[in-house]
Amino acid sequence: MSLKKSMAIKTVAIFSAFALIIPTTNATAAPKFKLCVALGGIPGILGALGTSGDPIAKAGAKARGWDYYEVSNKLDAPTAVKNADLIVQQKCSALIQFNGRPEVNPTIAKKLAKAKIPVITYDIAQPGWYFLGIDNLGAGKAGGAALGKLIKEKWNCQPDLVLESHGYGAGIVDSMRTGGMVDGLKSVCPDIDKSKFKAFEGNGEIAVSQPAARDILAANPTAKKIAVVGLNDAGVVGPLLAARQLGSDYEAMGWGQDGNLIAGDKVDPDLKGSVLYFLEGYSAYAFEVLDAIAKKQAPKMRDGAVNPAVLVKPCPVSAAQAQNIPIDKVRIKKLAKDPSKTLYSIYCPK
Amino acid sequence: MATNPTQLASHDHKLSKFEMIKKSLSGPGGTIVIGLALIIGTSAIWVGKMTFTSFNLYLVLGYLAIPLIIGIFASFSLLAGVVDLSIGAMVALSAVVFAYLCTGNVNEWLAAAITILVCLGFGAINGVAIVVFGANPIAATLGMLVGLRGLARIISQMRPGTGSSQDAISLMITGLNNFTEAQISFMPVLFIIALLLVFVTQGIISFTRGGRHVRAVGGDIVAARRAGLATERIKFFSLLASAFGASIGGMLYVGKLGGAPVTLGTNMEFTIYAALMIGGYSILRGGVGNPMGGFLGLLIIAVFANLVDNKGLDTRAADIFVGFLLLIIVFLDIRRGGDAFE
Amino acid sequence: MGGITLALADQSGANTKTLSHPAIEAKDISHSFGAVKALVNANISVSAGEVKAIVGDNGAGKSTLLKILSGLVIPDNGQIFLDGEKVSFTSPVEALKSGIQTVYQDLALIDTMSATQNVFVGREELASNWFLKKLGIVNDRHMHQEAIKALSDLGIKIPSLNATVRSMSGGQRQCLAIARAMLFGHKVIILDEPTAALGVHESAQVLSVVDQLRSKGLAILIVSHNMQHVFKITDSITVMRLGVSVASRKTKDTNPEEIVGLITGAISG
Amino acid sequence: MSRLLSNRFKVPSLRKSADSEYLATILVLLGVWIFLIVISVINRSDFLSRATFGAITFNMCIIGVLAIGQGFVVISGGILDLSITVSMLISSFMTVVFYELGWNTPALIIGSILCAGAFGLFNSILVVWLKINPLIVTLATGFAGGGVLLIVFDRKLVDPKSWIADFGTSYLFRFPTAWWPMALLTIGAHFFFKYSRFGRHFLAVGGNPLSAKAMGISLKRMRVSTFVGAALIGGIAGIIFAGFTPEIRPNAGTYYMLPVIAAVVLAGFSLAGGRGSFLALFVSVGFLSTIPTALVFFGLKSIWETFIQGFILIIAVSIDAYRIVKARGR
Repeated sequence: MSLKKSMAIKTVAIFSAFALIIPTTNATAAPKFKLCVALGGIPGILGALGTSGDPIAKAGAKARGWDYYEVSNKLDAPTAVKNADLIVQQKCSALIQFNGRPEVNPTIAKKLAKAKIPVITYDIAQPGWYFLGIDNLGAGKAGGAALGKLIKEKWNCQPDLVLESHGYGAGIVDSMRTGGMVDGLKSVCPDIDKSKFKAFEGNGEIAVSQPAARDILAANPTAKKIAVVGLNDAGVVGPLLAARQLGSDYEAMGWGQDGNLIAGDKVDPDLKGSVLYFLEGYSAYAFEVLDAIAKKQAPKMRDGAVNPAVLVKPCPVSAAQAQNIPIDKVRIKKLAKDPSKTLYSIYCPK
Repeated sequence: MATNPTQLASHDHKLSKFEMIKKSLSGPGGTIVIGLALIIGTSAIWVGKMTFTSFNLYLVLGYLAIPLIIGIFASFSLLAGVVDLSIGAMVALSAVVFAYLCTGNVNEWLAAAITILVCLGFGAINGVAIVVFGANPIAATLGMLVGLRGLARIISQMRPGTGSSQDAISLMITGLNNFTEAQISFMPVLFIIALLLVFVTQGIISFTRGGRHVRAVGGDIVAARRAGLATERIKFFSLLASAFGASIGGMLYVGKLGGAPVTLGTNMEFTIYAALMIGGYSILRGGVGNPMGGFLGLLIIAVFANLVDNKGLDTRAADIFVGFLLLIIVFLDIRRGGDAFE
Repeated sequence: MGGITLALADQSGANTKTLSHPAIEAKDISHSFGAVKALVNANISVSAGEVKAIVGDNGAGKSTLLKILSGLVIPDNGQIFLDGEKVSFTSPVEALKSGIQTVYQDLALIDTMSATQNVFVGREELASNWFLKKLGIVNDRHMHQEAIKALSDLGIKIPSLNATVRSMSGGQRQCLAIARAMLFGHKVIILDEPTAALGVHESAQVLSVVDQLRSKGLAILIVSHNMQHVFKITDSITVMRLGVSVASRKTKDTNPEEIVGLITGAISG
Repeated sequence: MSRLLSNRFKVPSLRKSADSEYLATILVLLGVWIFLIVISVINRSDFLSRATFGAITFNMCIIGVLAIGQGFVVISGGILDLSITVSMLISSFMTVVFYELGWNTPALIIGSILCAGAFGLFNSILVVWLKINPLIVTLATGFAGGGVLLIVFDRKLVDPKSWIADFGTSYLFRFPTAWWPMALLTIGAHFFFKYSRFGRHFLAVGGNPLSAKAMGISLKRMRVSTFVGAALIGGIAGIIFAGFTPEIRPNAGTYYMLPVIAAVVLAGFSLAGGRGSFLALFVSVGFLSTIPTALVFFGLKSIWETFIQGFILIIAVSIDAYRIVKARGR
């Protein structure tokens, strides 16, 4: 009894301690520009989309003498919404936002609009936020067309199966990228039968897309020429591996998105190419908008993927071309040394 | 021959104030309070004034409220000795069902009622498996976790409209959102409600017949049965309580987030139970722990996460903190004579 | 369930009222588990104010008889009388309600709860205020006093009634469990191996509590292997062998050698 | 090492009933599995193809090995190892690290598995010397371990030209090469627990630690062996995982934890310890691995997989518990 009672007393004491100190509100001097980043929280990806901090944004902010603050959305909706409040509390001057749970973006937008914090959103458009990223649909179509060319060359536009490795959690981005790839493929090979397309949940992860693809291949045992499209490289590599696992009589070709697994020397042999966005270097582009905001000459709101504030140029690369592009960690080091450039300008093969 | 009754009783009331404080500080509550003081102190020095602004309080407490509500209801099942691992998935199911109904133009109150009934129904399935058939609670509710995650996804993708399959339903219910964001002075309304719930639950556990019976069942089910308690019914109701808490939590999340992601509550069963264990509950045996302690357990994690957030430190530090704090608290409990493993 | 005071008052009158009948009597009880005959026409009776022991080898049917009396097992044949009235139990709760309380050697108390809470578990007394009563609020203070009174009545010393019972010694726990049985106006208390796990000092403590119970006019049935304790405390002894109650003796008219002989079958009853 | 058991542990009647109990579980699971296959074949005759066989056997590989590790913990009374996927990932990451360092194959395999074992040792130290319940220990180290892995490794890429990648796609005796570790471990575990003295000690400790201690078995030694052993088996799964997954991410473990526990529970392992059959576990893994493939043949989306698996699990544990209660009541 006494234990509980004194615990209650302690709790009350803590809160009254809080309450006593509350009146001491912040009286700030001339505010410094503060750049804030809400990381996406996707493991294994560098930059604002990943978990391990955004070195480019940090370096850029440092070079400009700005304050810098970052949190991670952890791919979790409640965390992403809480982070919006943190950003408000931090009195950020501008926010770079990547949120893998786009369904809560309207709520986040409401909070940030109230605090008048301009937002640059990566890849996922939200009304009122500067859109910075790839034209997902365009990138999808470009990748699909490139794969279509290969299919035309090798299989005379007659694949047995086209696997669409979706990541439904990404919402509209998935529809545009994966759907765009299908459109692009059809633009080259218009006569592929509708029944040949098999959509499934790959979650953008090898650990999910690989077993799922194996099961689909099993259910279509006569299909041996397999084309794979998907939300990202990992979602495409999984099914390619699945085909190799099921036997040497399979012929598989895939074309990825996001370039996460195409650079460097450890590339899946059946991944024929990918569309690089250099997403780890997005923040280099962001400074175009950020500098304007800092000078209080905020650019006109351009918040759609069709009407973007900064369009990241897609860089479709074949596997052969990608061999000369180093992996993301190396790229990021180089860019951090010279943030005036973009990765596209440094690495995209001409 | 007969001992003087007052002499016997005197033992209980002779504790001086100092001893009382010392005694209470030696429990898990004491460790947590000291820990809280350390973290808040660190934050005061390191983060500065921001630690104590009303906005920061809102940040800590406002986002603590929903897990606290879920946790308090789930604590009934811990207390009765049946761990319910399905709460996180139940939160997702509740959110998705509620959002699905609301987007289907069902009145919001009706939708809420249906959602609660659906969740209670699945809670009852847990109950039947565990109480009627005698299934292991960990195994049965794990099955429920897997099943409900799947069901939430199926329902979410059943929703017509967008054409393509979706893993989330976007839905802003203004009234509910305002309610979840409301504040009285510096205190979030939702947190005040959750705190009231803590006190009420504490009262139920400590001072009512029903609460005593739940503790008795968790403490030793055979002895409770021999004392004539309806042990099976009590276990069943504790599972319904945790399902009910999860269903309320899920709907509040829809209001707070303006959407119902099917991934909602992923790993929540582990984070909430870790917090409750830090606060003195046990997932291995019932009958121990109290809501105040559970609240402190959740609070210390929230306060630490807030420090990490405000300093913009690596957010993974919070996970590592939870892991180690759990070990430390349990170890200290064992040192004080708690349940050692073998 | 009535209040405690009422129940205690009942007890004081019990002595005079029920002298004509044994407090509990089991007649011709037979029970088999499949092909195994556990009990064959077993008989036993205990009067109010009497302490009776059931002794016998392992497998003699003691524990089955015990389970039948406490409602855990429904016998194939036979009758049970309480104060001369025929009763039949389909569950332990019914036996409990009729006034038979069994104290098992372990699993009698809930470790995580205090002594007072343990004494009153399942029969918590509610607050007198009608509103608090409706809420199911318990009257801890009164229960605490009742527990102190009952314990001191039986000469049981427990350092703190508010501490959880897990820190208590085996003897204290056993005494507490017996006190609980007494406190609720039970006519018959069955003790299953009350001293089996206890040391010398603690056993003496338990036996003295049993003595107190006898003086309060309760009927007590003890199952024990410990001849020394049996002879120290009981008034009469029933010997069981191979499911049959072979003999009953007044304790003062017999000796351990005879009882052991009866148990092993060296002496026929 | 696996010397035949001395007489003192033989309890003939008990052993017989235990064996028949496992046999019933195995037969029931086998029956359900065959039923699933039969209705799938009736539904679509081309279910029985080489590709289906490949899909199911590949589905089994990682879950199967992890389930053996988990089953090892459960049967030895360690309740559950909630950090077994961390063991797996440590080994996967180290496999890549050692490969990049140019280690030869045996050294790489042993090194990776030992690194996972070291993590198991850490778990067991917390269990044995701090006397913290293993469920809490592994919950905590699972939490913290995931965070640490993310900080230390972030992600690693496996060279597709390496033998590790070949291992993940190749076949041996008509089965996937990666399938054999599970098969061999199943047989090994079965004989280990059935015939070896050390295995019997695990069973004894799992069934009743106090009486095992009274028999002179060192609980500490057994607990350390349990968690190190489980982590070593997790380490084996890690090498397979590296063979399957060219990009190793620390969050990948989340996809395996629940199916693995589900397989162990479905196989009739008692979470109280001391009871379980590794042959049943093999069948259980096979059955659970067939469900997703069969679903696709029925034209159901893969999202139905978890839903169905979950409710099969609830029904299975209910029936199993009911059966035991009934058997005891008789």
